[in-house]
Amino acid sequence: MTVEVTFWSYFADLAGTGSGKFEVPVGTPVDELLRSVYRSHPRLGALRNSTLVAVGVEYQGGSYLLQPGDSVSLFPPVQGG
Amino acid sequence: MTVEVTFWSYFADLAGTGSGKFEVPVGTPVDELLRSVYRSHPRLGALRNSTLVAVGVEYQGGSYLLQPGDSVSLFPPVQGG
Amino acid sequence: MKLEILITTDAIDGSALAASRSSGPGMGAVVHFLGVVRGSEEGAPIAAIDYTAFVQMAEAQFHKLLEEAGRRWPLESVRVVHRLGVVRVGEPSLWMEVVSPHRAEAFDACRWIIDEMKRVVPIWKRPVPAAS
Amino acid sequence: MKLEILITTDAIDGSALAASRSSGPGMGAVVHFLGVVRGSEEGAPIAAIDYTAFVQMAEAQFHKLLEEAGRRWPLESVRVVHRLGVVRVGEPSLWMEVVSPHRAEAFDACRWIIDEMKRVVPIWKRPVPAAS
Repeated sequence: MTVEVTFWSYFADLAGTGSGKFEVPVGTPVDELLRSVYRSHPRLGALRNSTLVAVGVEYQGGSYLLQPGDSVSLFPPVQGG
Repeated sequence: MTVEVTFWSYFADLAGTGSGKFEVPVGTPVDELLRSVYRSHPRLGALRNSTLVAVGVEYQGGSYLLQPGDSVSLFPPVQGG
Repeated sequence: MKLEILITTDAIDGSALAASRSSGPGMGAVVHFLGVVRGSEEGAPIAAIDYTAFVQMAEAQFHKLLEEAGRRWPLESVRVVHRLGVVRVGEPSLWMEVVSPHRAEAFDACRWIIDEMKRVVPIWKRPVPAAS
Repeated sequence: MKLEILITTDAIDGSALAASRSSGPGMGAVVHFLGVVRGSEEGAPIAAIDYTAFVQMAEAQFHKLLEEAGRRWPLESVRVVHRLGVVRVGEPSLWMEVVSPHRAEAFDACRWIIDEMKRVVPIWKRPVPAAS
């Protein structure tokens, strides 16, 4: 299946794009998707320790198993207020 | 000298008046003035443990020595807000 | 620190007061507190609270409190309005504004001022029972 | 509990928002917080902050936070407005209102929501340097 990954805030600048599409099998853990993302966008990989991951509008950990229709967001620490 | 004592809030109801004048020597401690007040207004004396005392616009303890021009206020615990 | 104290029988208009805030570039946080008269007092329904005060002393004690708050926290401005007379249920009796560089000190100072006010500022309340 | 969340590029009018408060007889305390853009960021003078957000997720995360606050404290109403886009120095980027029976829970809930917001609501800021 195709998973759309969106890069928010300065992650879009580092990736050189606001989003990307990645092919993974149904049930792939988020961690494995991220390895593909970081191969395509190594400047994001350098920030992996401070990266927040959401599937849809909820935060998810690396062990979340991706399902058809899931969209993934990667972003830096939030700073509202 | 004459000291004017003002009764605030329901202390005025208990005293039956908003204020009273008391004759004391210059340098009389507040505690001694209060004994005169309570002789005239025994219903106030019953509340002495929860009574707040001010001289002018400042709180004072019983050992404060009254000076000419001082005005004294007696009132129950405050409840603003 | 800017400091304003108003003890008044006029109704408190929190939004008009909020609109009159002056502003400096070092301000990051504004906290407003409104104390509103609730519909019951010690379990019994009430129509209003009638506030009285020893006004001159209340102003002096508020002034001391606000000055002390300004020594404890880096505040830019504190404004306090306390209403006297009959304040009906749902209407505010107290309005307070604290402005500071960061939010922690604005919240801390605002709470401290209210707590201390309830200890030292000579204002009293008398519940007005609801008409039966 | 009444709950309102608005994420908008429109300017925040704190006094208009305060005026639109609805009122119930159980309310005793209203706390407003305004977060205002300060004139410097990490020591350097700035003209503004440009806020961006993952809006759909920000709304969802705010909603979860406010619901959780309503479970932790007996709140009557929580309203939050966060501005996006370029917010100039001295203008508010965040407005929040918490209404509750007593002041302690209004203060506690308001601070908790702001602290949690800064942890989970996907909004980011970019300082706009002051023109030299």
